[in-house]
Amino acid sequence: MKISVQIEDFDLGREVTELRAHQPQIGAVASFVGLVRDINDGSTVAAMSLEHYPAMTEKALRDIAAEAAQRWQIIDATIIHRIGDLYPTDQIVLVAVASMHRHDAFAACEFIMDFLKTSAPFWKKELTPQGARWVDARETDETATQRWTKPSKR
Amino acid sequence: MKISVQIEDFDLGREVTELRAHQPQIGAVASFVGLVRDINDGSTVAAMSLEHYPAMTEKALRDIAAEAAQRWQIIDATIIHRIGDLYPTDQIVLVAVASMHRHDAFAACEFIMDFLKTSAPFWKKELTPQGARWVDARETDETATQRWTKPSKR
Amino acid sequence: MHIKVLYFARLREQFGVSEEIVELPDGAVMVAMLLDVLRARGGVWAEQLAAGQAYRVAVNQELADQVAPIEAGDEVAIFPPVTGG
Amino acid sequence: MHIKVLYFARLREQFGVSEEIVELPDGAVMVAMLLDVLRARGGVWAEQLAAGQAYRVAVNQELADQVAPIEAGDEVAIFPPVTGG
Repeated sequence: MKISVQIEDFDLGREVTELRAHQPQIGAVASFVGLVRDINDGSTVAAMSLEHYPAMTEKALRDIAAEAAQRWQIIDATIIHRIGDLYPTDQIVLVAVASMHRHDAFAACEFIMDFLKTSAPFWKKELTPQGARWVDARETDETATQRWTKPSKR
Repeated sequence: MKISVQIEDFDLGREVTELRAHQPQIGAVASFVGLVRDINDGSTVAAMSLEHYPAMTEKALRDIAAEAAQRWQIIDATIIHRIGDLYPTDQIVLVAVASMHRHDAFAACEFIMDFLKTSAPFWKKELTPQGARWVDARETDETATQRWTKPSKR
Repeated sequence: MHIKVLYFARLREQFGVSEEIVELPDGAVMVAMLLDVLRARGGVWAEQLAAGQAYRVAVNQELADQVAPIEAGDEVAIFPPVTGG
Repeated sequence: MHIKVLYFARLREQFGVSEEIVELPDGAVMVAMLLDVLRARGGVWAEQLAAGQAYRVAVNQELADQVAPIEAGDEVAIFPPVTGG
């Protein structure tokens, strides 16, 4: 399990290659990349600053990944979240999950993203023409998390 | 929309970079890579051969992608499926979907994979110590497709 | 009328043919009638295309059911359930 | 007893402090009691930590609710709902 909170950018292709290395039982890799959009809530975004709670962040991500590993058959996972100053089209977050079969990889990847959005201590501040503003949490993110409280069934 | 049926391998990182190019409104890219496993249904797999129905394949993939674009807000998508001889750890299929928000990207990506599994004309033949065998369709793939017949709701 | 019929994967191997031209009566014809003609050959044809066997039919590269119409010049493909991805 | 309290993001800016040591009565203490002490400062503290305001509390780097126990040496963090990803 690779968990990293970093200022530097990441390379999706290289991360997935490393996740898969020497694991010929892997049949499926689902991955997600979150990006800085140039427009959010109707305003042009010139830049974004990501603050976090250093002592808690990695632990929170590790707990989310461990919970996903309890719920689905996963072989390995990678979570990378960037901090610091980011600009439109920059990569913010990567979640990649390897498993034998695709349903586990998809479900675990989406689960990790949903919980990261509501329980990993990151905060975004956007620079817009109207000034700097802290991004508000979205209610849809809470809703997305809550749908996982029931066991996932096909 | 990039649809490709090819013998050659593909590069996940490069494909996602091309999918994202010049689209600063993209906030989310979900992707899936399917791989040849060294063991399937209890037998060691030494090699796999992928046959398809050339006149139909690309059209079937395009129809699936178009259906996904009807159901979710997606900005662009890439589907690549390989044919010919493949070996354990080789990449078989790539589906990548770009959208503004993550739920659309995840749902469309999984939808495309589920329908590809039941309606794109590819057939796998495996070489095992017991000889060559055509892979049987899995009932779980039919079930996975059927769950999309109801409109997707959060 | 003449219909071009294609077979793929396991069925192609079992029938020992990948493509043929099948002669059908002119006029309104359904997929089911083509299947009857093929089954009437007996042997592996009757067996593999029997009711209850899992196979799929495409007419002009689109998945079709037994009552789908076919006409002169159409391309019909018969194949096992797909297993790509 | 002394509790280390951290603030993040919007709350850090509004309180004008990122970290402080808060003095609480010894013994069994809950998160709610720390919040009462902070609200008693009035002004932006009373306002931002009022019932109905959206904020989260972590005790020793784990999300916690109002009845979670805290003891000497614990690290408590107070922050807005998270917005990463």
